[in-house]
Amino acid sequence: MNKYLLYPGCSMDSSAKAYMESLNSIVEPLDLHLEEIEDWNCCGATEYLGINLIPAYSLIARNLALAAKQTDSTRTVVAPCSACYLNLAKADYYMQERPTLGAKVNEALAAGGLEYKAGMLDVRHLIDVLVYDVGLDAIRKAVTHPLSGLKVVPYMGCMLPRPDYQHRWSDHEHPTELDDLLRALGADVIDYPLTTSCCGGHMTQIGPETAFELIHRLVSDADERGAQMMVTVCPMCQMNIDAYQNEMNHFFGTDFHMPILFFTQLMGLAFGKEPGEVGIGVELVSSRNALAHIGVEVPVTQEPAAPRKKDEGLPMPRRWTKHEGKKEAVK
Amino acid sequence: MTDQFEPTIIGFTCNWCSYRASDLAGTARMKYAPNVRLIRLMCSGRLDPTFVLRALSDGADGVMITGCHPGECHYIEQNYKALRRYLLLKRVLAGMGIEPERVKLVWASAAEGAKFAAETTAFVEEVRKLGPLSWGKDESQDKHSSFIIQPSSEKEVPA
Amino acid sequence: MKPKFAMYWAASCGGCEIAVLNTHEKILDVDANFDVVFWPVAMDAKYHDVEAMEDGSILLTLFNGGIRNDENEHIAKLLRQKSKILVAFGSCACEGCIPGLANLSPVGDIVHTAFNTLTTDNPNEIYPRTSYDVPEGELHIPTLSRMVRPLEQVVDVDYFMPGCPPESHQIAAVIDLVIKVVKGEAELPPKGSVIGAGDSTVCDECPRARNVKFIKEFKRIQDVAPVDPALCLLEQGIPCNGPATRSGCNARCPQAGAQCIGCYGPAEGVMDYGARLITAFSSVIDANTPEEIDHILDGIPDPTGQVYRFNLAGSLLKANKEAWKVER
Amino acid sequence: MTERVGVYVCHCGSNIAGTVDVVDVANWAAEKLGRQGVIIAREYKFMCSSLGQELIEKDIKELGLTRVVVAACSPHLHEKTFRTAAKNAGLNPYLVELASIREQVSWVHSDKAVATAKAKAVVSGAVSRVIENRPLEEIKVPINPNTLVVGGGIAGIQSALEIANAGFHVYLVEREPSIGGHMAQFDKTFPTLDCSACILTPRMVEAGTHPNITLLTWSEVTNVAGYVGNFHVTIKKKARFINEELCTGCGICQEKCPKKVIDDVYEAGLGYRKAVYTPFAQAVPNFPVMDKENCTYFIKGTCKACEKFCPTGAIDFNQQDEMLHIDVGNIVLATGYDLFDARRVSNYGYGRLPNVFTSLEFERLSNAAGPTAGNIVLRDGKTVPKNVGIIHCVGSRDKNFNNYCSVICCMQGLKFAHLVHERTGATVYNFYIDMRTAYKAYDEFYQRVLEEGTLFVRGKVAEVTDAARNEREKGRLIIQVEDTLAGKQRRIPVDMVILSSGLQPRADAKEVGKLFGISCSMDGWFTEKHPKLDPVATMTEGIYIVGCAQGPKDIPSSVAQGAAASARVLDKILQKEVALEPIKASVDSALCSGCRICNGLCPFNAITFIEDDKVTEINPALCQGCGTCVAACPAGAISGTGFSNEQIIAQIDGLMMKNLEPVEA
Repeated sequence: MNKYLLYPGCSMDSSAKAYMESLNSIVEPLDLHLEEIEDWNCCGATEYLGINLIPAYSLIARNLALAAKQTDSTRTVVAPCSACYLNLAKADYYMQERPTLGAKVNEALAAGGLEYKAGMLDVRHLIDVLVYDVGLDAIRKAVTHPLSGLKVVPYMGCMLPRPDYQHRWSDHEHPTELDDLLRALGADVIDYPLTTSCCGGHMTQIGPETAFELIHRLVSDADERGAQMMVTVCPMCQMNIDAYQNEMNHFFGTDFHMPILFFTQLMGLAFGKEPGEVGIGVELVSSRNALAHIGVEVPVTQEPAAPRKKDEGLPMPRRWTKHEGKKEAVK
Repeated sequence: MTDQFEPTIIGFTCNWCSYRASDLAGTARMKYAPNVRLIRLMCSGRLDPTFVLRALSDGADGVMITGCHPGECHYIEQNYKALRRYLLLKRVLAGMGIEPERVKLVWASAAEGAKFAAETTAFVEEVRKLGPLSWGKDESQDKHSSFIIQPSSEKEVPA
Repeated sequence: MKPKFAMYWAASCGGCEIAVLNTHEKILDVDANFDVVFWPVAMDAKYHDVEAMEDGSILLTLFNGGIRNDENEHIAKLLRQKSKILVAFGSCACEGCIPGLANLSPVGDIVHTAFNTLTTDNPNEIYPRTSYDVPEGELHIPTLSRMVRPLEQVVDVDYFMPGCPPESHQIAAVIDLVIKVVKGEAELPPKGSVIGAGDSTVCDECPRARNVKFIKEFKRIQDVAPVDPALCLLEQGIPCNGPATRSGCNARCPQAGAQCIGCYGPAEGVMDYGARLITAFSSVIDANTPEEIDHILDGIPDPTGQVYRFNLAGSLLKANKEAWKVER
Repeated sequence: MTERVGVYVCHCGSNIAGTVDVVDVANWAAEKLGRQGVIIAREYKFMCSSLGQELIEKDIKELGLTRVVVAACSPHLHEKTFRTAAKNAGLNPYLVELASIREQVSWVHSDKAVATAKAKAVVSGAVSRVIENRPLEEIKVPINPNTLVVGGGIAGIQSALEIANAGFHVYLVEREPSIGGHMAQFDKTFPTLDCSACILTPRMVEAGTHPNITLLTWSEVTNVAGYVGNFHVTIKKKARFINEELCTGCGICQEKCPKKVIDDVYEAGLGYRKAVYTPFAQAVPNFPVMDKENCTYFIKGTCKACEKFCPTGAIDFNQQDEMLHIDVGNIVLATGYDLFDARRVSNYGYGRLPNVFTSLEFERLSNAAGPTAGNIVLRDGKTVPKNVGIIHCVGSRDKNFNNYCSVICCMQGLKFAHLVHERTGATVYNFYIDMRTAYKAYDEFYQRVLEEGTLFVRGKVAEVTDAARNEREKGRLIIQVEDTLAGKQRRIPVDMVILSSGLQPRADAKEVGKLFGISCSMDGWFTEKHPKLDPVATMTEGIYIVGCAQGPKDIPSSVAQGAAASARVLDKILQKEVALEPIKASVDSALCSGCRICNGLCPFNAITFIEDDKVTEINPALCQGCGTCVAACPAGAISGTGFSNEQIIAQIDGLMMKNLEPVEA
């Protein structure tokens, strides 16, 4: 039986709600049993480790300690979020490799009556479990509505395959797990050289121009290769490319409409779920046109906020042009 | 100097790697702790657990076993056999109340004079921390000794 | 006049005496050829009777049991003095045997365990004293020594006869030999020899088929189902002490389907029995990484007991480090 | 019998005497070790000098010494010296023991009192040990004059020819259909740009026709037994399905064969061959080989086109693999290398991006006899590249792959740069970490390529991608690199990328090593006996390693090493017999119980079980003296000369100064 402890992470509840919904939709067809770690807390995301090591590791390790306590027949913790996965794996690895760190973290955990012996748990990402435990054969068997005709680029993101403490991935620079999985769903997978390139991460907050540049590279190359959508495994990648695509378009004077979905959403569709069941429709760059290629009709669940009535509105600002964008950037 | 405890350690070296490493440490005049006295074997695979037991019963405070790195044995794979023996020997010694840290296996190639010197000094310090192995006086050499138990309670044996 | 014969048990279980009786009618040869002067199990005799004997007046003494207390030691020395031929008879006298496993603990702990554990009804924590005054005078009970010692560690021994107990057919053969020597028909082996046993190990006499061995897992015999009746037990992952244990028993245990536990002690010329078993078991492990090797070794739950079950007191280290220390 | 031991403490000038009170050590030994049998202890300025040696020789003769301990330097330095001295004085050389009080004492400690005390312990250990030493004699075995050379690349060919020319017989075994090796695939050789085939072919022909060489191609060694001077080798001669007696090598069968197969070996996957084929025109021998896996007849049961057209009736579909048994005295391994699989460096895109080529592919591409007749074109087979990037150190000097330098790649990259430049006029970029052009005329070649206008960028390439960021990059391969000299990141668009892939050990090197009883280093290359002073011999007597089997090297070095091994082999053959160190294990069959625990321990196959007697035996000629079985025997039935239990136990006791205590009654 495929039984795991689930560490959902904060985003699954908010920005990546679609990820969670779609994940819930595929557990049953794949006979996957995910038991949520009780009373889990934030992993500190990408920032905290850069600020103060011991509290940051303690924050992460608390989840591992809880998981270890809760573990019964399973030793595997599954994280669907790449940042969560990396943080959990990192803590597990460094607590073992640096005994002093391990001791200090455990000192902190002891304050809450917890303890974590590094190495006790296997920390794995959702796609790792799906590809290597559940297996592509089982996934293929569960497919009722193959995605043939849907041209996708698989986008793994940069956090998942590197650093690869436990040698889980086929290749650090160009992992093919997502390609293989999407192929198993019947999609037309386009080789995407930027599959592990950075989406900008939190640069969207602190240096948006850098982030726009990175998002532009990803989106334009996907578009260049004829992709109808991007598919990712990471909530942050999804958010950056989805939510900032419009701003990026403004910045570069481009007009990309490259939807990006979670791989679980496509799995749900392939398993015959309705778009609404797998969180489709909440993305900002609509996947409706792309999904129309495979005959999936995305109902208009949520009308976009009614625009101001044109006739009585204020004059529109001028469109941002590339030329101006550059000028702006120079300032 | 000081009154600190100076352990006596017997070291077993492989003729091809660690003994040459010790030669190299010598040629390079690297200074290290003088507590280890070396015995040259042709291979760490020659190490009979008896040698370790003998050294300990002779009063050595620790035993260092050195061999070629895994995969680099001059006899192809015999150092793996030394490793297997070493791991079981340590378990047996633990049952005899001997701290597992007193017997150490170190891999050192012929080129690793510096490693040999550093590992030797480090091991001496580890053993120094553990203190003397201090076997009691051997009764077999004092055939008239007899040990008396002091009754821990003055309560009398009931008649 | 018939030559004199004595037999004594020190720290032992009495199995050796039974083994002697198990020689059946051969025991009559002992009676026919010897004058039994001292054998506490079989006949009444007092220590002072022995003390009164002339030095060297006993031709043959079979001494079984290790030296656990001052009484054992006293009689060992006494019999040495009075005997021409002193034989360390059985595993206890040769190498400490099961009583020797007490050397894994300091003697104080042993007394404490005996008199003050849950299974002992001793609410007042009463401990024995070694001497006690009664109206009739002072009573003594023997004093425990720091550790169990084989006979050889206390007195000079002429011959060693291993086994727990020695096999009856081997005892019979030794009795025959001594009778022949008495009659001038045979020569004694050189002093210090092991008698009543072979020079090689149990495998020499074991009929089980054997191959080159590579083991991925050690298992206790009860966990192996079914045990192949014709194949080497070690090859089946059962830690059998046969490869390192002196031959002479006709591989009795392996023939009966159980692993050898090593009662005949080390083979000829071996300095430390445990070392031979350590190397025997580790040589068949089929793994190269410390983790995997350790995992395999986990299959031997009590390594010290496994390799020193009979031999601890006679081993190079003789006892646990703590047991060596003089009690405070 | 009590031994009469002499102890000689060397000052080694001030090397020892500066830190160790040598006089004190000698006096102490004479006084305290007297009971051990020390009857004389002397100190002397330089024991290894002829005067020092004479001192020992004189004492052996006049005082009747039966054992000698020299407290001086490491036995690796002067053991032989003092053993020879003892031998000259009539004492068995193995009754001499060295106590290393220089490398292990005076040079590594500074406190004089501590050093002197340790020196005493070391001497005490050596004295105890030497008493347990036993006289030993070297073992002599006759040498079979025949030699086996495994691998028919340039190193193996050279080695075979040298021995054959000296008048001794050689079996040259090659697993491919033809000899020639990697060198036969190259177009030009650096730095002289000689045509590879032009210089190699005559050697191949010579090897193929030499009366002293038995050439066994399409063959593999499957078993090796025996020892130096007396190896028994089994060779599998794979079925060619061609009768070599009848075949004239006319090539009609290849012409008529309807089955085209991608040639992964000779053409590095860039070209095609037939199911029946000779790998290349100059192949030696020139008989074709039938590729059973791809032959239509073997797959479908019909075709036999080759048989129909063969003018001499040489096609034989019923041929079987043949097992040959030969006896040889020495073996030379010239098994070569594999090219590093560039697909492992996924960020360079090989296997994904069509116009990324490996070095071996490029060799074929630039070869006049190659699939494009020497035209350097892109994978489409027609477009001539305008910009070419050559990436050095692919898979080498990289913690993720191989740590070592593959030696040839810099020069290879320069050669490629020259060829591209010469044939296409394209702009060529070389991306390198360090330019390594050691050896004769190599750096001059680098200068020449520089002058030709090839561009050099010093920096490790991060990735090769087709993800364009601007119009200039569209449709091209972009090399992303940190230019460490310019101090900036660069993106250089090119049409073709050539990966100067490193060399790595053969995939089956470990198994081959096991077969011949030699070891591999951590990187997987065969381990030489001594990295500096004996780079052609191995730890197994009579087995030599040459060419890239020992480590990456260029053609001149491979040829030199091939010849060097031959000199060693000839030396052995001419000695007619070989002396083996008498450090050997032996079984006391009376004590052996036949438990077979030692049977799996010997990597040299020296241990055999005699089923009839149920005892184990050790073949002294095969035994290398490691002592693992001695330590392993649970019955204590195996003993080892030179390092016996008695010697080592005595040395432990001596080092622990137990020998000073009163002897127990």
